[in-house]
Amino acid sequence: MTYWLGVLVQTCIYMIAIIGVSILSGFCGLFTLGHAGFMAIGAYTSAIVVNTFDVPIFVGLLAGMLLSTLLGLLIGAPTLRINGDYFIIATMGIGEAIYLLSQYLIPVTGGPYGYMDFHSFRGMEALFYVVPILIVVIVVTYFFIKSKHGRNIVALRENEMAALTVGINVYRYKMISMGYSCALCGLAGGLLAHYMTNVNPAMFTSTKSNDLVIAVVLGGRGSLTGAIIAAMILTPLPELLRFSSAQEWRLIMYGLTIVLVILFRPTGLYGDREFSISGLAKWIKRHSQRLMKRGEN
Amino acid sequence: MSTVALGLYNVCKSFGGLKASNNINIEVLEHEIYGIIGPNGAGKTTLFNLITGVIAPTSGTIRIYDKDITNLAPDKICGVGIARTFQNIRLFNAVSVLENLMIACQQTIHYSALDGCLRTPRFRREEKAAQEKCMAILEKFNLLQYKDVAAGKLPYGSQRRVEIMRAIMTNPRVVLLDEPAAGMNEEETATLAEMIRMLQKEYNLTIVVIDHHMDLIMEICDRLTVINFGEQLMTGTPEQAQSDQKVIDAYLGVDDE
Amino acid sequence: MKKLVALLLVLAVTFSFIACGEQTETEAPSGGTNGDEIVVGFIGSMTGDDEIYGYVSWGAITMAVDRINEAGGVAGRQVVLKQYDDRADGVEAVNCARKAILNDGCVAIITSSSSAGLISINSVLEEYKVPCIAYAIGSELVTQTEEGETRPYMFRVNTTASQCTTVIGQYAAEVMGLKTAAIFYDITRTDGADGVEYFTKGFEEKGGSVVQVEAYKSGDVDFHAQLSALKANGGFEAIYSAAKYIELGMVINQMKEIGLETQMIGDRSWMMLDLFEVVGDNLEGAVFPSDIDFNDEKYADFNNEFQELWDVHPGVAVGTDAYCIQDACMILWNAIEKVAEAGEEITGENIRDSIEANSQNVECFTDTITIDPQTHNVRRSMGIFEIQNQNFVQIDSYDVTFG
Amino acid sequence: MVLFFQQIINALAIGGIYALMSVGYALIYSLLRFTNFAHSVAVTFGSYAIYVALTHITSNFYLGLIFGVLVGAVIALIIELTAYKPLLIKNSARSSLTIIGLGISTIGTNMIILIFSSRFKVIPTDFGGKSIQLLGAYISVLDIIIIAICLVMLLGVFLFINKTRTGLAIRAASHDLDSTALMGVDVQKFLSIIFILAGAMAGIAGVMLATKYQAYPSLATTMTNKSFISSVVGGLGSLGGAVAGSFILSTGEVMISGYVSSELRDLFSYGLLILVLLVRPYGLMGKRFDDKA
Repeated sequence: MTYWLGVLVQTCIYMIAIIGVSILSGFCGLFTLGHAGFMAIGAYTSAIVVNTFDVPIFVGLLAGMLLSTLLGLLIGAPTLRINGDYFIIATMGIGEAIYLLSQYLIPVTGGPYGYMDFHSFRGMEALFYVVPILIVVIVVTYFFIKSKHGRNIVALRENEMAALTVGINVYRYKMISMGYSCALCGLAGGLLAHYMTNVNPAMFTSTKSNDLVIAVVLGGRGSLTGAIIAAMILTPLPELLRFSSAQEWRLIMYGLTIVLVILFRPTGLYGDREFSISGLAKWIKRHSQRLMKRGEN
Repeated sequence: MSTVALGLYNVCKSFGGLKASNNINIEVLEHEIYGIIGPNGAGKTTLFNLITGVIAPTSGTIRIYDKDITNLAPDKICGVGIARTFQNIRLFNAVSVLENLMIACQQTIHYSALDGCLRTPRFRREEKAAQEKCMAILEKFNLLQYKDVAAGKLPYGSQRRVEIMRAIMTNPRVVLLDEPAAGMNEEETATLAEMIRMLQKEYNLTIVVIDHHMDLIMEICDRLTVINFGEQLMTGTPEQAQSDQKVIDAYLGVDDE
Repeated sequence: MKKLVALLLVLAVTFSFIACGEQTETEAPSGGTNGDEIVVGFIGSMTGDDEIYGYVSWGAITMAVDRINEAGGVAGRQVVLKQYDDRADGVEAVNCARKAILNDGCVAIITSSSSAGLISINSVLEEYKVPCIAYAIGSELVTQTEEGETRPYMFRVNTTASQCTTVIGQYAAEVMGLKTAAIFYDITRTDGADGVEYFTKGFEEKGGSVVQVEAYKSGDVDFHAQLSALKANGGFEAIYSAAKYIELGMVINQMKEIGLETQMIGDRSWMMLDLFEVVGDNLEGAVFPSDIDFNDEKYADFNNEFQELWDVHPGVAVGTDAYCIQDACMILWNAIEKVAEAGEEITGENIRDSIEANSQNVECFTDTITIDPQTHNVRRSMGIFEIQNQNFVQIDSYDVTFG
Repeated sequence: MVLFFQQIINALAIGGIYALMSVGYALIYSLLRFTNFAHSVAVTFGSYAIYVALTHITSNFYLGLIFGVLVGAVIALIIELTAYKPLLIKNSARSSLTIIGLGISTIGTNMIILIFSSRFKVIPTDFGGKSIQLLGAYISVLDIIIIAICLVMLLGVFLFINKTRTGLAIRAASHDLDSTALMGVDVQKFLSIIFILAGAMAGIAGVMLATKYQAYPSLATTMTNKSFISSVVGGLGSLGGAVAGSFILSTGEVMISGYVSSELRDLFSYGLLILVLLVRPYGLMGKRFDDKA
């Protein structure tokens, strides 16, 4: 499993988490700064289940997804009633609380040592798990967004009052998007655990939560393609910058990219459009006409 | 005597000391176009908020046909067949006009999240049916060319009409229109009146309209109620309202002798 | 449906680009040397909060490599040093390890990134059979799995927490005659948890008893609450704390602020030059163990050379990393020499076997070191130091067996 | 009994610093309804300003403090003019403001690391460890100064907001930014005033943190998160709430780690946050911003 394939596996794993967060923060408009905590839950559950019950990895992943969704809904139930800014700080609190619990419960999670030596991916096995799962996640999420439930989530982001009057149970759909995002983050966490062969609290700090939501904003709120492309750019970015000599400028460049994109392209890379061949064809036609016109005069 | 579609029985609402609505009694008959008029701040929109459950009345009951909906949550109100538009337009701006209407159909579309994710035949059937319904109404009001335009980018008049169409899409029995003619000139108000009358006939609805465009109300309303400072001045036909002294005083103001 | 197909098309195109990007680099043989160079990888945290650790270690390893190259290289071959920044993050450490071994053909890696990083890179080391020497990291689990098997490709040149902290625990009870002690530890660091486990083990073996344990989280700045509680409950003659670099100064000063006077017992991380810049003379009489004493005159010219090159004293903030990394290098050079003498090709696999087999009584920078073939841990001497008028004075020394 | 009194002193000292930061944050939230994550940059620059002042410019702590306040205010103003103002003019979504705040805090912290390296810096003052005894409890001289300056600053802000004309304009703007602008109030000017005020308070907090502990790049981030929590507990946007929340949080933290167990302390602060939000979704003194039809 070479270096670039390793980066590819990581990109896929974080793409799954970013797609999950884009459902909650992009489509549903509820910003979260604690979803790395749900990745941690997915990772620890999957590792512990696979290690203690000696079941195949995908059973562990399912268990991780389930518990992460359950906890997401449990925590979401009360906090989803409060308005946006309180919700952001509440999720920050949740992320930190999960980080502290994973440090403190040494018998369960191995605390600062981390949880290790469980059955994990060997060599190329990671790719055979991660890429198919990613494809399924993209297809299912795309269908979900284009279905009535996806439309309802976008409706409550656009105008909660109007959504109520067309009969949308706003609270229920906020819970659905919270559950959906926690499921995908749990799944991504599980995959990361088996790829890294160990789980450590330091892998799920608040900076990771911020990176997830920043990717969604840069990619474009309410666009699945935007989330995918943001993941494809932002995850390998630290690796690409590794080739540059100025290492210490890496984090400053990362912060600068965020500021510049928000200032000059607030709707993010892809706004809320989805990539399509027809869209591409129209774009090419428009540009070619402009070129021809310039050619004539 | 035709049945009562929407009934408000001694409904009161007070914010602290202020009595926004004081003992309102209105009975809207089925398939009637009923007007509620009054000067600004008379408590008209508060009435709509009471009916649609956005705010709960201090006392009194609200019924639709025979069902008591006094303290029903806003998203349940749509289930009992009441749809509404807003004084300041509340469309799903970033989403296309067709999607706005499709969202409104969500109540009549029946498939689970799982069907949606796996695109089962049931999903395709329901979506196609809803899409056809929306395309039909768009065509009827020749807004089809705006089908894929983001709702927020439409001209003001068209946005008003899309909001009304969105209300219709929830298969309501009673439609509440909150100042539909606000900001419209003579000619637009006329086409709007025409549209409301045609909708009422086409979908045999009961319509309640709030406005202070007297010409719109006079033209399309069968009966109306005049409200001033939360008090119910009179109820009757538009002609009675024009000749009623109390209404004239309220509107033209009484020169205190 | 059309849109979805397009979406997957974009994905396929981009992934193939990344995948094919990888093809071009496969010709670098994994772990082999190409001709007259030995490529060694250094993984450290060059950016972020722990930037100072990376900076000092990088300075030290560069000096070690330059020195050996001037002396004709190792077994006649020049050593090429490559730097990788993992920001003390496990996920990035794995990428660094893969890049080092596959893209740049490193035959050995020297690192002391976070314990999470060290454990994570094991899978890569085992996959491509390249050895790694860790320095200045005490956690047992770096060289042992939880079930106690030794990690084949991981070695260590400094004493483990169980060796070092148990000794100071025994020393406190036996030599210093202390009967009761309290512990103040960081729950988010392995050396915090190790400190509680092994200090208690050593202390109680020799008749002492730990009466109170209080904790804090790295990143905390205010310890008045815990310290006041410790002071109020009392009942201890000494406090053991493995507080590290940023927190240590604050803990000691805040103890002075609330009038908590007691014998302090520390951890190897206390051996740092600018400790007194922060604590002044609040730590007089404190006792702590350390493998290395950077005030020893045999390091004088190394310290000056380091100061000139990197305009900071090697013992600053980080303490003994700069010296410990020299030992790691010397163990590596010795192992490579033995491989060359045996006439074998210098590959990761051979170097690993040589480190395991030939690291008996190797004359290193700070001590004569032996690496135990079974546990990959180390046998060396270790000193007990006491702080006297803002200086470290060695008051005892131990020969550490393979604890 | 002595322990209890000692813990109260500890709580007051930390609470004071939390209050300085959360009042600044609440001021900005009351006007603009968004979480200013770049607030920690002003605090960090404040800490390093006092370090630079006392090592190079002056030896008087109070001059250094003033320098710290100026640097904090200037940094906050720069952040407002370069990042927040263009977004506010374009009336972009609140979430963009929050995310750009995260970006700026990454830039700020790493610039400090680049300039000063991540090694901690000690502030050369003569307070070190000196403390006086009161009823058996030890109160460090520095804590007294911190509590005094915090109270003075908070009092000053309250008077400014409640008694002066500018304060009136700011309070009006916090109810409805647009209508205040319609009244001929130069809202942009007041936004800058608010950021300068919040920056100044952040500067003081930074100076206090650095002097009391040590200056290092990520010192401010953890403390600023705690100040967010205090402001939310007290009720977002209400200044009184921010102060109350700060002292509730600091007292709770001190008592939990003093009497219960210090491992659980931070779990307590996040638990308190979520508990308060369940019981009173708008915090103790928060204003309800309901969306009426």
